[in-house]
Amino acid sequence: MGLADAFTLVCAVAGAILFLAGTLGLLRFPDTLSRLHALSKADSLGLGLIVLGLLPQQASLMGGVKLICIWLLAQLSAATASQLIAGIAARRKPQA
Amino acid sequence: MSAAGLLLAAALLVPLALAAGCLSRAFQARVPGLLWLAPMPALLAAWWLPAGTSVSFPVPFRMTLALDQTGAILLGGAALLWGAAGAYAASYLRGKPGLTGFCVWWPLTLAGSLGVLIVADIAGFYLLFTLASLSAYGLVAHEQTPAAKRAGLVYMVLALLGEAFLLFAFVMLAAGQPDPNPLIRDAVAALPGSPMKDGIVALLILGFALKMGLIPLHVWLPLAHPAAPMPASAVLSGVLVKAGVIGLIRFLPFEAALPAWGGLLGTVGILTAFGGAALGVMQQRPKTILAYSTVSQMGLVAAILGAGLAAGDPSAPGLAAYYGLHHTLVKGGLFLAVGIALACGGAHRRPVLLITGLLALSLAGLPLTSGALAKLAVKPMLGYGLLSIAVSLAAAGSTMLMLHFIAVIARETADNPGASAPPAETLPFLIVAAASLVIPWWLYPTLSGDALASAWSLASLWKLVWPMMLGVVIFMGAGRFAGLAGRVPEGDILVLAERQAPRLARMPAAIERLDSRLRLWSAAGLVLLGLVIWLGGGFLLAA
Amino acid sequence: MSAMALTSASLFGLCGAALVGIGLFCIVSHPDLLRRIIGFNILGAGIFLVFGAVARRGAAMELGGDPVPQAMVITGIVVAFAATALAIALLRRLASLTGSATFEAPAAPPRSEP
Amino acid sequence: MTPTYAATSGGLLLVLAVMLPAAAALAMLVLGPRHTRRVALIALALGLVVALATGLQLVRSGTALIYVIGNWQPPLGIALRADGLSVMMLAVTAVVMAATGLFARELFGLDLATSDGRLATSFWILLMGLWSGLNLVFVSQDLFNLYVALELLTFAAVPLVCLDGRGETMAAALRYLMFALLGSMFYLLGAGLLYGAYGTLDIRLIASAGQHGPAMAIALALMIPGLLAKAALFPLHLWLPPAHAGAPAAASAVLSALVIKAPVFLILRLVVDIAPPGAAAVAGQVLAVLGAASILFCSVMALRQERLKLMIAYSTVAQIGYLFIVFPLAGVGDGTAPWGTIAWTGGALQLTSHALAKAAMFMAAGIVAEAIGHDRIRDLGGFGRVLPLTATTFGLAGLSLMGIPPSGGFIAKCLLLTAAAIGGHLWLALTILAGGLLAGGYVFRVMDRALATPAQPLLLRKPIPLRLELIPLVLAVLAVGLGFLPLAPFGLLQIGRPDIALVSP
Amino acid sequence: MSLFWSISLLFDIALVAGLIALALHVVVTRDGRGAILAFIAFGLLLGIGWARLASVDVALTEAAIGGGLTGMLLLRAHAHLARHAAPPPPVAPEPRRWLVPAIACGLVTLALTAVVLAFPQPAPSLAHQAVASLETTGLGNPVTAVLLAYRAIDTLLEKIVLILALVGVWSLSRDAAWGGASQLQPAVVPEPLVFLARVLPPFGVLIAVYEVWVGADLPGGTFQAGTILAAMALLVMLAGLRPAPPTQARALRVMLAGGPALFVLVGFLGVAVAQGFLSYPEAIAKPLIVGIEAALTLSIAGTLALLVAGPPDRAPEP
Repeated sequence: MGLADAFTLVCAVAGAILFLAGTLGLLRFPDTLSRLHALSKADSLGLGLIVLGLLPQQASLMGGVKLICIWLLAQLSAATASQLIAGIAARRKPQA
Repeated sequence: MSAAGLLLAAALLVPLALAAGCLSRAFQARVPGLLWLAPMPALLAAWWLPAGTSVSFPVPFRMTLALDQTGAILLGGAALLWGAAGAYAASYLRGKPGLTGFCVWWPLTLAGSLGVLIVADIAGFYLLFTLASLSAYGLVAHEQTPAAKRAGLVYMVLALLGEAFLLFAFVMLAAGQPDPNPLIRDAVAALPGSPMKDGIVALLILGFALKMGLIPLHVWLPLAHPAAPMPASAVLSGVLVKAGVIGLIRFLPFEAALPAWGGLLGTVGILTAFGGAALGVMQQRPKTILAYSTVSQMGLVAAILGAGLAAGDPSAPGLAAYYGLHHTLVKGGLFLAVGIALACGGAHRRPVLLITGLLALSLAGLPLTSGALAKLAVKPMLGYGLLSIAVSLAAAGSTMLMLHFIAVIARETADNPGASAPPAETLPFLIVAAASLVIPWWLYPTLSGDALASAWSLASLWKLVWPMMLGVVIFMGAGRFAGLAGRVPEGDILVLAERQAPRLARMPAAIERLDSRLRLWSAAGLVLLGLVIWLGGGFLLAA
Repeated sequence: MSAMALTSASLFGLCGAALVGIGLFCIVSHPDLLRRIIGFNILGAGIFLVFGAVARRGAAMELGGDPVPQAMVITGIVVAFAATALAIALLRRLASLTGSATFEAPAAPPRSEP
Repeated sequence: MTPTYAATSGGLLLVLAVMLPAAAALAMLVLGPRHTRRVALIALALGLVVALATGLQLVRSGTALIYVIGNWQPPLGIALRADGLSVMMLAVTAVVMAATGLFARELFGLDLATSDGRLATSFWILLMGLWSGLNLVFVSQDLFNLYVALELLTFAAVPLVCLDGRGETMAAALRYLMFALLGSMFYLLGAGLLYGAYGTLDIRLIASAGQHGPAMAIALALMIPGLLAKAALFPLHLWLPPAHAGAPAAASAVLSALVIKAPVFLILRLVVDIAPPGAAAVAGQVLAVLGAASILFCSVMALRQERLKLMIAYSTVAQIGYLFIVFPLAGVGDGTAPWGTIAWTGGALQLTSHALAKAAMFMAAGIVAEAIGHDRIRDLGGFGRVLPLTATTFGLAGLSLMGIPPSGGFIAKCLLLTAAAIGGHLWLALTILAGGLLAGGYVFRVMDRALATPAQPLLLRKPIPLRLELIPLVLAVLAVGLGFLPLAPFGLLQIGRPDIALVSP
Repeated sequence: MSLFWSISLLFDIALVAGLIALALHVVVTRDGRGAILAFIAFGLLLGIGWARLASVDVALTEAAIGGGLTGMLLLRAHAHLARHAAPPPPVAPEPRRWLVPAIACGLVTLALTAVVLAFPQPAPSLAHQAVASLETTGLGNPVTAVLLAYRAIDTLLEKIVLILALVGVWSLSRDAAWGGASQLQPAVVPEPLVFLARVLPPFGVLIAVYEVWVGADLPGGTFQAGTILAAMALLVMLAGLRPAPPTQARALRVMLAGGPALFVLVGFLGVAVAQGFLSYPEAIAKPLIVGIEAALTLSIAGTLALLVAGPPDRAPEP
């Protein structure tokens, strides 16, 4: 197991733990906004860590670029989705 | 195709062409005037063509027509009655509603009823028999009254039932033959050796008995025949029931004796002869009485055929046909007579009633009439046993019934205003009446084998007269018919059956309920799963 | 590797069998039409997994699976989507027209004519 | 290794039969509503020519026509194959399609405002899709390809049902779609199991396999009921009556005459060509029981209907039953060749004559509904007076359904009855007879109304052109004309049957 | 190796358990919206399952169509039904109602289980033949070879199925709206969605082109690319950046029919210059196939997007 592999392992495990924490937050937190907060924060970071960890494993430069693209796209969609959900939650609240 | 063959084919095709002509609006108006012409080729064929003339239609029309003596006798009588009734109808129905429909059904029924007398192959027979049965519905239900509708419904149900019996019988009959559509003759020759013999004969008798109106399958007849307009009643009662007679003649193996089946047919025939007369006496309408008389007379024909079948007597068909000819002309004449009599009054009434009475008593066997000849001709074949006596007693019943008929018709026409039937109606009636008196004399020697003179002999006269006298005595003695009249509704046991109808109607309702339940989504889904499991289990077990 | 492929194929095959059962149950017995349509998709997924198991078992020639059933599954997924789309379009139209999302109407009443 | 299929000359005709309508549908989509009808009529004419040429080619060569698509031999590729039965189906389809096309042209022509509109344009495109699917069902040799064909049928048939856009037809269409999909799913699952067991979906290759395991049993047990659901055999007929009764007349004609025949055809191929003898015998028995139940039950239901089109729809379910009692009558599964028997010919004739007669009947009912404004049987008294040709059509088609001579239906029932009598299947014989009686009942009900004299004469809402009435009449006359075929097994139906399986795979 | 073995087996088992649990949840939950969300999760999970079955092509298709587009369809339908249809009367969960179907479905599952476990050993496979014939097609991805060469007629006719489905959906419109466009854009478009719809589509188009291009040799291809394009188109229309096109537009119809039409044309070209219908001349097989794929991708994208959009509900502009 080389240095690169060790780096991958550490990053991936850390990413997985963040995912787990995010999921726990989703299940346990009381209201929509805080759930969303836990989920998006943990997921963005978790995915980032995993992608980071996988980078040394890529044989070609192209593969690395693809991985980073994936992370960026996930960031984009996660941000939008969070915005949308938060918007709906905010609109509902005053009426409730 | 020879000229003779063409004429035979024309007997079938001309009426069909006439029916087709009704599709053209321009031609429609002329059809009623041509109705009398439709049976003329058949009449000519019966008159001129020698027995044994046959013609096969070209492929793909698989049909063979053949004329034999039996067929010719019935064909001649039937064609004559059709022609006369056609002429009568043209006058009788002029200006009444539904004439066009009548002009379609009339030639179709005509083609079917004449065709069955000359067709020689099984499929062709079934085709023409069906044509006659189904088209006759149009005549029965023509008047669209509730009674006519009910009669039409009952007629249709039983006719289709009869078709089903016959189809099954024919299919089994043809199953053993090399040709898928054998000649009737060949198939019947092989019948006694068939493993399905009893089933076939039973189905044949059931199917044809329905058409002839043998008790207890007669229920449609007293409803249907009176419901039709007068000329249609004449041919329904005079000709159409003969489709059953010719069926029995053609399909039962008279060369080989079938004692059990012959005995059964004979017994049913005798019972029908008595039953028809007994039930008829309790009726009040002239046409219904005549219908019951037809039932009774067909019973006699069945008795003749039954005796022939039991003894293996090949002469039975000819004699039955001779009796049938007599009945065709007389019964047809009587129905026309009812129409004429109802239209006549005053001075015109008496001669009509006279001829009517003569015809009526001819049915009972009045000496010197066709009835007498017919009864004399069949006597030798019936022997001198129980059957012979029974037939003679049936003649007593006929006498009684006919006297009742004469009394009723006289009563019904008593108050008619002084008028006369139009000559276009009277003339056909007179022709039929005359033919009924003349033609049997002409045929008697060939069929009975006796000289004409024998029919004059004292012994013969006595044979005829004693049952008639008995009939007269019963009629006079039991003057209490007035009390009985109307006791039995038209269609007797059918009425009892109809009372059970609500109970029967519950089943379709139950089926409907089941259907609506099965058509629920969840039920259908479950059934589908069940089918998968059923088939899967079956396949695994079979593997 | 091949033994592993077999085990995993069987596992997903069994999963497919289970999904078929679940999907069928949903289709047959769920009262809600939309849910039945989802049931169809679950049933389809189960069937496709059976195909997938068959494909995986046929792994050979350095291929992860037999390409023929895989291609069939792709075709099947697209057809299933089209079916879902048509069913949903019908359901939406039905709801707009009649105000209810069920087809268990009693026998169709006679047409009302002007 | 010898190839499984050797392409024969004229095989390309089979491709044309499938692709021509599909290409026409694409062309309609591109060219737009204004040209739809013209494209459809050209395609119908060409399709008729292709069907005719296929028939001629088959008769001339005396062997089945084969085409290997893209020259990729099965099991990897797909072969098309048409034997006598397939070619007969192609021909019947082409005839009914052509008649439907002409009928629809006249019917839509009655109302100029809608003749290029939603209903007409969708109808033409869907009709072409239907035709493509039908032809593919009759010629394909690959079970997955057949699945695609079945889906083509479903997707074309379902929207046809609800073209008039009423709520109740939407419900009927949705019900049809969902049940047909359920059937497709079962079929697809069975196909998957067969692929898992045999590594191919080619009918001939599967038939030639020596050994059959449980996969075959379960696959057949899934596929046959799945197809039955699409064929709407009792008791799986929940969707048919409302769907066929609710569709526009031209669509009902095709749906009832042809579309439900496709799954029946496939069941026939599964049972006769693929199933091992033991399973085939079991399937034959089960199918015959269901067929007989269908005849009796749904004929009674037809008798009870108050609307003409519903009555005809129930009659369809009943008539389909006759096709399923063929299995034991033809001796399927007892080791003999069923296609030489009279029952096989009877079944084929029943298929054909019912297709023609039922199409004619639905078209006639459509004319009645169009002209009078409703189709309540009770209130149709005297329609024979105002629409004599339509009443004649109904009567002639009815003759064939009842099995009254001379008609194709009569010959079919006569042959089936003969087979039942010879084989000693008394209960089937009685079913056939009872079915004929009940059919007589429901046809009679309508004819009685047609001939009745109503108190108030019926008035036509709009004039019906003669050409519109003539089209169903021609179909009905054809159905009756089939009655002049010889009463013997057809040679045509046997072409290409014996070599359905390879002698040495 | 055995550790890897058992870890991957454990992962598979967990995946399968998750799938079954989600499916059960879809069936039993009372909450209609929850069922749909669970189904979307199910679709994504299933995509992973397909990847585990070494069918990356299928995995991509399933995730995109099974989870994504179907989910969108279902959610829109749910919202529509909530507005327009009375909720169905609640049915009491009596055992009688569900026990018999459950037993029947269980039996079917049982039979399938038996068959799956009893499949013959060694498994029959067409992998050899598929690979052996790859050369003639010039392709590298056997799945694409099956879809566009060996069983090309399936693919072609399946396109016709899609088009029929689309015509069927269109035929459900009101007569007045026939030929018009469907209304996808909600009354209020949230700002973030508009942002996403502006940013994402270029990436989507790029990925789609890439998919078609590599699909010849690597996993991916016309279906996956078409689905991505469809998703982009829907996003743009939902965000209101571009209205949905009227269905009578000639350009749209040419795009929809173009792919299959080209397919048919090339097919018949094969009769003239190659070995029959849908056979490609060996020299130019690959360019032909990629060309067909490109045209098909556009058709599929249009068809899928319009299927999700549903029947037109605005009258066409004259």
